[in-house]
Amino acid sequence: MDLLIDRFNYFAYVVLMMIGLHAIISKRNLIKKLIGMSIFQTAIILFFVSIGVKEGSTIPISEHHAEPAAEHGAQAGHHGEHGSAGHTNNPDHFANPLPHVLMLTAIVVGVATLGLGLAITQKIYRQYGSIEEDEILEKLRSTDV
Amino acid sequence: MKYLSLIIVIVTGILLLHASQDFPDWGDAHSPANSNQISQHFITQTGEQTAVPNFVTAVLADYRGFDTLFETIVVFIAGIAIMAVLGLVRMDSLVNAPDSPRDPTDRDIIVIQTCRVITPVIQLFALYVVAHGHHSPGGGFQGGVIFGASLILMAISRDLSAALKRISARRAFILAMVGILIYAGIGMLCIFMGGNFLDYSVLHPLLPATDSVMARSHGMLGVEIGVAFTVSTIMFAIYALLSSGGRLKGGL
Amino acid sequence: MFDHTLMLTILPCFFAALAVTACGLWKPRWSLPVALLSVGISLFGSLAVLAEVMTQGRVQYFLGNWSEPRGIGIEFNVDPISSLMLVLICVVSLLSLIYASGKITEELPGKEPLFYALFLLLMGGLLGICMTADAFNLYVMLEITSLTSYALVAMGNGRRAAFSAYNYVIMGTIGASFYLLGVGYLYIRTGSLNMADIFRIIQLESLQGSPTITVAFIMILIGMLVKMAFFPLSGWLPNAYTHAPSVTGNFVAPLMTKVSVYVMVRMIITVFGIEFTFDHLPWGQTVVWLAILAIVAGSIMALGQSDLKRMLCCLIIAEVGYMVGGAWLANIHGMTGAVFHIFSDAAMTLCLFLAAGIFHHKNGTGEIGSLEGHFRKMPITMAAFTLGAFSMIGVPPTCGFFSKFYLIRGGLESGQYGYVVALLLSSLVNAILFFRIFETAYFGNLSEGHHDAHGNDDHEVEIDEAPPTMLAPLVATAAGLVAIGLFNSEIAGFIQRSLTPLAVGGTW
Amino acid sequence: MIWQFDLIILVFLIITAVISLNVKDLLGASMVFGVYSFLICLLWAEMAAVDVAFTEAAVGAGVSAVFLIATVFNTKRDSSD
Repeated sequence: MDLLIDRFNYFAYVVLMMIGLHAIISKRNLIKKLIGMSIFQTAIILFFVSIGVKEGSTIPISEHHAEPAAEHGAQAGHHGEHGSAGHTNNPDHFANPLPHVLMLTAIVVGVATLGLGLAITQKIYRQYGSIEEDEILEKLRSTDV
Repeated sequence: MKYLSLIIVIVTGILLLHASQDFPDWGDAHSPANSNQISQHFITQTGEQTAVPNFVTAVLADYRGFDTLFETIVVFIAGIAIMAVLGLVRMDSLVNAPDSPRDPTDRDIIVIQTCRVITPVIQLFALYVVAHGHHSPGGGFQGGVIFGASLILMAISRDLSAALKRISARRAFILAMVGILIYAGIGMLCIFMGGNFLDYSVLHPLLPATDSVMARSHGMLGVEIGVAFTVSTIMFAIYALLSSGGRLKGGL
Repeated sequence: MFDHTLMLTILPCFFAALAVTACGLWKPRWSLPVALLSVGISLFGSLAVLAEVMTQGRVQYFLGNWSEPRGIGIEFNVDPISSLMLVLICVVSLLSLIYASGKITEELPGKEPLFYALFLLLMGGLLGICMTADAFNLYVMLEITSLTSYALVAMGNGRRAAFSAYNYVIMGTIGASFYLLGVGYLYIRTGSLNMADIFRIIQLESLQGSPTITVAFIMILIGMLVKMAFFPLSGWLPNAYTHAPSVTGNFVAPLMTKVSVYVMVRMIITVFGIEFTFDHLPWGQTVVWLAILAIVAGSIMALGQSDLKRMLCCLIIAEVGYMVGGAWLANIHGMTGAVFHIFSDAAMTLCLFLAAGIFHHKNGTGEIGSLEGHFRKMPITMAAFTLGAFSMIGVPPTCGFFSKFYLIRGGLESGQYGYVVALLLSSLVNAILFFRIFETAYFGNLSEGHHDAHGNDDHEVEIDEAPPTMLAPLVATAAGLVAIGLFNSEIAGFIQRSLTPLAVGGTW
Repeated sequence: MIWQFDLIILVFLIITAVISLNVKDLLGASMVFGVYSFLICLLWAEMAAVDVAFTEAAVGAGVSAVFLIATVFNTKRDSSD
């Protein structure tokens, strides 16, 4: 039971990923396949983000310093010196930023792939008049004969 | 096919579950990934090395800035790839933006007027997100997507040609290229100033009243603006191409 | 010395892709010169990198100058194998670009700038894969190459191009996602993304027995096997490469699968180390047997094809089996042979695809039966095609012979006689396949009415060669086949400089 | 992180994933996919990944769903599975 509470995020990601993978392989509708592909990718993102979680930590942004944003430019040199002399953040208080950065990239890559997949789907629809895999294969076979 | 896929899925699932027994607990601050010196370095040293309070922005745009450059290029690739795939419009004829405004009576006036009011607010918020990415969640991607979404909203609430009249597909691609050029250009500038590619710290002689730490911060702002240009315009271009089946006419 | 040679190699592609897109909006005619210029610069850069690696052993570059602590930024690290890959990619790009310049207006009218832009981006992505020393950066580069190659395949106007491309998208995404998942598994246990750093942490904390690392290895391996079209996962390849526009096929076919093999080799030697791969994993033998299966299956599928390009695609599947099997023989000769075969296979695939493209261009069909009398009609093209075929069969002094020599030596050394037999068998099948084509092309009668446009005369066949822009790359590739063969010991010695016990973390 | 919250969202996530893959109306599937993205965005926010949540809200729940709907509009609305 302890194991379950500690790890359920990792179990859930496996479940989601398998739902996505199953949809990619077994669905016949091309758009459904792409939705499955997106779910598959978000499952991996869920895995990565879960890695970076720390119990009792906060968002990976350090507390704002006293000066507002607008003064940064003017106090540039000043800030640089003081930043280094200031306090150091305790790593345990902030979530691990690295997985977040990686996943921003992965999300953008995912939407790019989805967009391209949808464009190809539209082209297929223009050529075959269908977005069902079995109907398309049927049409391909009939043109071969 | 269904059974084959079930078998594949179950085997893979068991394999992955098997490994997850070996994982550190969820939320463990001392797991190898969280206690590694690299991620600790990002938390403890970012303020000192780059003067950016948002670690994610600092890592995204500076430490791993090269990834982000290519992420931007991926977005750009998606744009030109979709144009190449749907391919009903020649590239050099994009300038003749087709003008066939839809009959205004089939659009609800309340929807149009509401969208007209909130679009500038969304766009202003997008600019804020881009500019304030150093201090709060956000940055070039998020702001860019929001800006693109405002254009998409315009296209949905009125029609595609109304949005294309404001920013044609040709102009969208030009701005996308400008965005990447800003990003990669800042990187090249770093080489010319004697540093490595994307080493913003050497830019400080060019920027007034900065040292090498603040130069990094400003360099990041520059590349975020480049990212925002590319992402916002390409998102809109992709929508315009997908919704009109590549014809850039009609649409949703 | 100028220390940005790596940037000189990779950046021109991306800047030129932007410039070419801009040309598309204003002056489409300029897009070809710009593309050629940038590929030329990249080639120059890659040769400079090669020279530097020859003297110094490796070239490192820290993006953004983040070098300490290791792995904080993105690192480029080029060792002998990757420097050879860079040169290979640039040369293949240059040759297929020259070939494409003559054919593209016919195949993709109105889309030339888009094609060149995607071409350059794909080339840049491939260069990035070979340079990077960061596991996640490799994923980003992989996605760049995937997205561009999907688009390049789907661009074609053929009826099947789009549907093949769709399957390519699905399989490619699964492959890349499995790779990403594997990187995640490595990250959760080691906390690092830098390849050398991951290796160091695995050794330091002796994580070799950890199931997470094993699953990470399996996931990365499966991802790469999907990408390289290893036999049971290879369904997408023949369709995608056959129905793609030929200008695309000539570039994608020689490089994409080979770069995936390179990534697998890189993962084995740099990230996991050979000690982990071959000693801690009990199923190394299984992979060799799967490779044997792939070789046999690829050869059998090739026997059943009547379309030349499709047959070559099936042979690619068999060749992938050679390389994977060779890498898993667990000795230095097998690994050298596998890496050497990356280069020779890229060269011979390019040669054969270029020739097949020329035949298709002249005859309007890819059927093998349409090649009748081509030895008289196109002597130069057929000579180059013969050289490529000889290399595929393994006739000295072409490079195919030497890579097989190393692979067989490795196979004998590790007692994998099944693999050796499969190699010889597949050479035999290749011989049968190509001699069938030679027979048609040499003895077949041209005047049987197949080509009334070209061969009206019964006795005197006019020589009807392809235009020089298509012929020159073909001849250059054929010469390259012999050149790689003649310099085989130098190249193999250079490859082995990356396979020293220090570099691969263990003794062979 | 709040694990109770996390658990509830995960259960909903799995439910919406299954629904969006099994609805026969593709427009409905796209909408449910938007819901899925929004839930996963909540999950990121709960796990302190605010930047990822922001991106997911804009990209996943916003733009991807619109792309899907645009494609459904240009192709067919009903699906065999």
